[in-house]
Amino acid sequence: MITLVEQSQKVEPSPAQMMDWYRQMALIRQFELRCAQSYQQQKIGGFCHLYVGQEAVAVGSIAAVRPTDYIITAYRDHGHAIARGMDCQSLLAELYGKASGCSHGKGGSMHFFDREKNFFGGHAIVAGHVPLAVGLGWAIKYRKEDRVVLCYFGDGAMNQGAFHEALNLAGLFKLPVIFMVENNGYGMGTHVQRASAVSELKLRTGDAYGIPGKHVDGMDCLAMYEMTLAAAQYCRAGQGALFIEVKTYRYRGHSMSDPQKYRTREEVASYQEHDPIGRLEKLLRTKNLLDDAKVQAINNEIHAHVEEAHHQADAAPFPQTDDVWNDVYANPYGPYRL
Amino acid sequence: MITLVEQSQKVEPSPAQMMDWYRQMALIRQFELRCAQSYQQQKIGGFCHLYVGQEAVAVGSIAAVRPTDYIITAYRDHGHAIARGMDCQSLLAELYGKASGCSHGKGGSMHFFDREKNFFGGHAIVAGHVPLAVGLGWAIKYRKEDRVVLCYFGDGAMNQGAFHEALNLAGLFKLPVIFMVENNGYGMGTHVQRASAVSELKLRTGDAYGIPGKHVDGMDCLAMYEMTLAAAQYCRAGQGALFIEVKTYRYRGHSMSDPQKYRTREEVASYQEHDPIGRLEKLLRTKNLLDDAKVQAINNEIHAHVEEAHHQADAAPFPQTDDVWNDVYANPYGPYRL
Amino acid sequence: MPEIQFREALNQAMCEEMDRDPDVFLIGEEVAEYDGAYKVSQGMLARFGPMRVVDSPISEAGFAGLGVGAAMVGMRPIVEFMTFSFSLVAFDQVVNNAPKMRYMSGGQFKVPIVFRGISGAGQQLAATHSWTVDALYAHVPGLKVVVPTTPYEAKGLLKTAIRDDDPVIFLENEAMYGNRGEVPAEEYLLPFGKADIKREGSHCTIVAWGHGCLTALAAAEQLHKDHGIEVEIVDPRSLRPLDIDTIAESVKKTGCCVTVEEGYPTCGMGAEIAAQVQEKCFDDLDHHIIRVGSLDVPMPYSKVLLNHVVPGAQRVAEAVKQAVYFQG
Amino acid sequence: MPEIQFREALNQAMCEEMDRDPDVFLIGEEVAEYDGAYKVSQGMLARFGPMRVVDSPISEAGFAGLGVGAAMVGMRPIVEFMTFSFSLVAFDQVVNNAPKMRYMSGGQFKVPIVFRGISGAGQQLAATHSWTVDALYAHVPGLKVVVPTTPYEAKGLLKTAIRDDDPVIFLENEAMYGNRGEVPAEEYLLPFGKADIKREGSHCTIVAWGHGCLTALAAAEQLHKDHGIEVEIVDPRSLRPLDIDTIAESVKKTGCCVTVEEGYPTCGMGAEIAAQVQEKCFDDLDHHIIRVGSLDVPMPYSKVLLNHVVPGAQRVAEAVKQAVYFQG
Ligand SMILES: Cc1ncc(C[n+]2csc(CCOP(=O)(O)OP(=O)(O)O)c2C)c(N)n1
Ligand SMILES: Cc1ncc(C[n+]2csc(CCOP(=O)(O)OP(=O)(O)O)c2C)c(N)n1
Ligand SMILES: [Mg+2]
Ligand SMILES: [Mg+2]
Repeated sequence: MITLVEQSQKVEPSPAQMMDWYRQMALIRQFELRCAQSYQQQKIGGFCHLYVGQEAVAVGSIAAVRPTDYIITAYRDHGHAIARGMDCQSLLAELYGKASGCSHGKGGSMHFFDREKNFFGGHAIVAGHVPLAVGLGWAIKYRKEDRVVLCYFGDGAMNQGAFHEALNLAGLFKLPVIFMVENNGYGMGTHVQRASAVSELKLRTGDAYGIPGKHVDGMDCLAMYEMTLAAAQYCRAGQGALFIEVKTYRYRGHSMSDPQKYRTREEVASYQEHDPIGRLEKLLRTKNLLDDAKVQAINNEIHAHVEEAHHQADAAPFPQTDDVWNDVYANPYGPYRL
Repeated sequence: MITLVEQSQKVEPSPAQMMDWYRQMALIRQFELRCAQSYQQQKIGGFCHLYVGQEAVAVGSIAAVRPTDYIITAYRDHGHAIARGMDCQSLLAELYGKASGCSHGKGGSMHFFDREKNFFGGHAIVAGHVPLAVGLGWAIKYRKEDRVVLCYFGDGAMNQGAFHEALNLAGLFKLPVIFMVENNGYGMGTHVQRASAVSELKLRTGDAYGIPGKHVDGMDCLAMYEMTLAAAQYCRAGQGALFIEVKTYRYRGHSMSDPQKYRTREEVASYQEHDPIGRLEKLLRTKNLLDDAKVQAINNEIHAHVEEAHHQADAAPFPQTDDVWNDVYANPYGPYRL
Repeated sequence: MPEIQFREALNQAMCEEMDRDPDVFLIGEEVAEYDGAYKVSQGMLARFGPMRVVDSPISEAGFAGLGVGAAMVGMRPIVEFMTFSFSLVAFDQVVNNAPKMRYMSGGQFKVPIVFRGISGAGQQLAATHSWTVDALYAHVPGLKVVVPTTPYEAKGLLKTAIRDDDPVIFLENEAMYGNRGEVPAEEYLLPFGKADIKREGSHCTIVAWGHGCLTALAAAEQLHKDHGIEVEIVDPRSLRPLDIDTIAESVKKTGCCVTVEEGYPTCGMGAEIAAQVQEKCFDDLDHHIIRVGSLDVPMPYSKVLLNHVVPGAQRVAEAVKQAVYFQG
Repeated sequence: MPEIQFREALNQAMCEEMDRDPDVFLIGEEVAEYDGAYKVSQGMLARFGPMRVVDSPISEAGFAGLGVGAAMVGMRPIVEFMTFSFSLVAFDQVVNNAPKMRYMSGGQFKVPIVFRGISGAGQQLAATHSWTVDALYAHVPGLKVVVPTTPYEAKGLLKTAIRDDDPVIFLENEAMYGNRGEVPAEEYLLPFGKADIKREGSHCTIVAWGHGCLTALAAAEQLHKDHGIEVEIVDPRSLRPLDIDTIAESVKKTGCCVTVEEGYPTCGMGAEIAAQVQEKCFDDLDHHIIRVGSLDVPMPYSKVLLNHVVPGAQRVAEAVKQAVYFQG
């Protein structure tokens, strides 16, 4: 029933695809480092949760679904937004609180949205978006559409009531939702073993919600791609929802102000040895798709891209104060005509 | 790890115990029938959820724990209150909204409380009390007391977020709580299979919360006793929480106004063939502890008891309207002195 | 005009809108096979099938959130809370997700969802089950809050709510489901933000809505008969948006104002109306604004206590007499 | 007197009460090993151990309910919400279980629990994370709601809250954690329901608490310097119970009243105070009561927008000038 990967034919991504993923992951990393810098310069406010270390998760999984599929995630959303193809400039503008930001400066780091790109946020209340994902899945089923929902959340989110209710609904209604937990080992400073009675997360949804749980190495972009492709196939076939435990790691603190006393430098270093970008780079080098010069060129190009985005976003105008009144309501007075 | 019953020595309850349980179950049934009557006479208001059919669950399980153990349940609480030894008169007075009611007329059917008897309610929000049970368990562990918590709820309650959060906490902190789902097949008019993605409820807590799930026939008072005894032993030994799926059935509607179109008369009748009172009666007859005359005598005695309680409760005074202001606060002005 | 029950009016509104727009569906506990805990959705499953009339598990946060998600892609969910007391376990979904998605996304999403169900005390359900949630939800920008008083309003306002592109909290009352009233056979909608003068009078303005408005009408009748005091009753019909202009106009005419609400008084809707009225009508008021609300205690079970806590016609009449300096 | 930070004052209050009473414990997210997301519980794990300073999973309803259950058998839990915005997922536990257990049981149980944490906007966290929950909880009978403004009050009121036999909502503000103030070395408690006159003045009364009170103080200083307008600032310190007598006394003296709050204005605490003040001081008011609150919109992220939404000293000063009919 749930031998997903085995069922699907083994996929061999093309060189162009893999190069694209490499570029995307490198872009996310440089974007995040730029954010860290801008945050220090107080160009970014509020909470800012960086995706450094987890790049392969968003890139590999989003590559496996279609632009028409729905994506929704939590507050650590920069990576997903970039992997979905959102423009760095509109993201930085959002972070800088500018009118040209993807959410017009009203959302900030935790609330990236792009209706056109089927990117449904960016949500700051832990697990609060998981029921929304189920609603997206419901709409797909209701309309008999050929889509799936990719819903990301953290290991910490699985102990919220909203998660539980949502998963039972998805299991019961057999909705086409891929629930993807990015298990980076910690919810803020709390290790998953100190938060979840059962810390092998992939076990938590099978007997509880009839949603099979799979497991994948989130530091491996190709594995992410393969697993998600199989999962999407499963959902598209009308077999219902799936749960995927992604083992990953965040290199930086939970948010920008995290002394990280809950882990050792050695622990962080041990994960960095399996860096998702480095790993794909190594593979691409063996395939002669990358060499030192190309790596350098790509990084330079990305650097220029991010800096250009930064400069443009930085120069963009702030919203007018009167804008606070916009978009509270779609129909401020209601549709009164027949 | 969870071979509870097997571990505990096989228990053989004494004739006196079994006779007591028989009496208790018969009392609950007559009490409930009296309630139905009083409800029709509009002596009882609000929602009133009868326990008819489920008597063996409360009686068998509460017999297996000590008076010092904590008991907490949902709104279908008459049976548990009686099994815990609460006085019928104070319960009927509560139902009639009298000042002498167990909750002084402020709680009603869904909110029976008895601090002295360690009966912590009677709670009307589905699953809202399950976190409270965990708090009781926490206090026991904190104070290193030799107690357990017996927490009852319905099959419908397991799809609430509060249930999920509570069970994870109990599993994580290894608290001495016995979670007992009275699976009577329906949450209101919804069959458990239309509400729970996984309807074999005993499966839902093992892999999800590390809380072993057991299974028992709730129409069998002796089985309930045996299972609960073993469970309490397990909890007292500090092994953590347990989950027990009790298969039972309610003969009456969900509450007093339920047309019951969701099930057939035949279905109800098929369960009534295994009536918990009839079943124990049969056993006691084979043991020569009961015969027609004794059964009649017991029923007469109980009838007289319930009617007497009814008359006294009926004659008792209503609270004074000014009483609405009492017990909003324990310290209306706060403890200002050092 | 045909006379129908309040619950039928709601049923008609939902059925008509579901006929009209395939994106409308109803979800909640017992709405389908059970035909609704209070029979509001009677016959709808048979008519629209199980994808459009959906029984949910007891997972209010789950299905409220499901509705919000579906609304984000253009569906128009009607989410029934068996009672709004149970919306409190879904509070975050209702006050954070539904009303803020549009704002936080810079206007990219509409959330055309209706949350409807019973609000109010009166059925001896005790403290946790007797919430009047007017104020809790009127507090929140991004939500609209609507309270019909008559079957006519129930139908016209619910149809508007379903077509509205914003989240609407639609508050009904169990005690009123059986009330009958005239409802036109032809289609009609009623606007939000437009108060209705339920009774004209020159001595005192009462602002009241929903069940409290019926109480106010009873009090007005009594005051008229017993003392010749003529009360003007303004029923805002929607609490957010609030038609303060019509209220203020009435108060300017009568010179005094009593608010009636069945919820907890502290930070209640009465407080909001009082604060706005004293602002708009400071020079016109001959007496301070009097708020009549539930007593400031949890709701007790016992009928004698309950009847004391919930404001009745007597308490409203007393307040009016005070407001007009009536010397009995 | 030693000068300490607001967060230290809270820390001292908790530590002293935990030393004094073994039934007191602290539970919340990141309160133990992390030393508190905002370092309020710094050092407490080391001092009291993991049974008394307890890290919880991200399960607000779960651990809030755990606290209520433990309180029912006489423990005195301090439940920290990392912010009260997250209390909304635990809303039912906070508004139904904690404050109603005593009432529903006919007085058999006390629920001596403190819910504490950050409330308020101001850190660019956008709409869902920026709740000022004053009004939501002051609405509910059975709860007490306390808002300290100074480190001195933070300590004295929190100690009272921990000893109180009822559920107390204790609202802090991130922007104030680093504020310093004098705190006596000797033990002291501060009462609920007793307002503090933070500044004396004869021209206009401002009612303000917590962070809004600091804004009011800044406005008062400005009005004094620029225009010689002398504002009296009444800080209720607890919103439930509310010391309306002290407020009314001040308004009777000044003849006008401005309320300042950082939460949504509709059905807010300002509305409640306005409704009560117009009742108590109807004949003394020379101007209608003016409410200054957050603008009635969800909280935006961008600083320029945020600063426009949250009431600042300028907006308060303008309101006062209007209230005293100042012709500039
Ligand atoms: C309901 C709620 N409680 C608490 C928080 C504060 N908070 C934000 S992120 C976080 C940790 C979440 O950890 P996890 O789900 O593992 O995601 P990660 O940060 O590791 O990506 C916490 C406690 C919140 N945003 N919402
Ligand atoms: C949060 C919440 N939602 C809905 C209800 C209304 N309600 C009361 S009982 C009930 C059914 C519960 O079924 P179950 O848990 O199986 O218990 P049973 O009635 O069978 O004993 C429902 C939907 C409620 N009380 N609380
Ligand atoms: Mg994590
Ligand atoms: Mg059931």
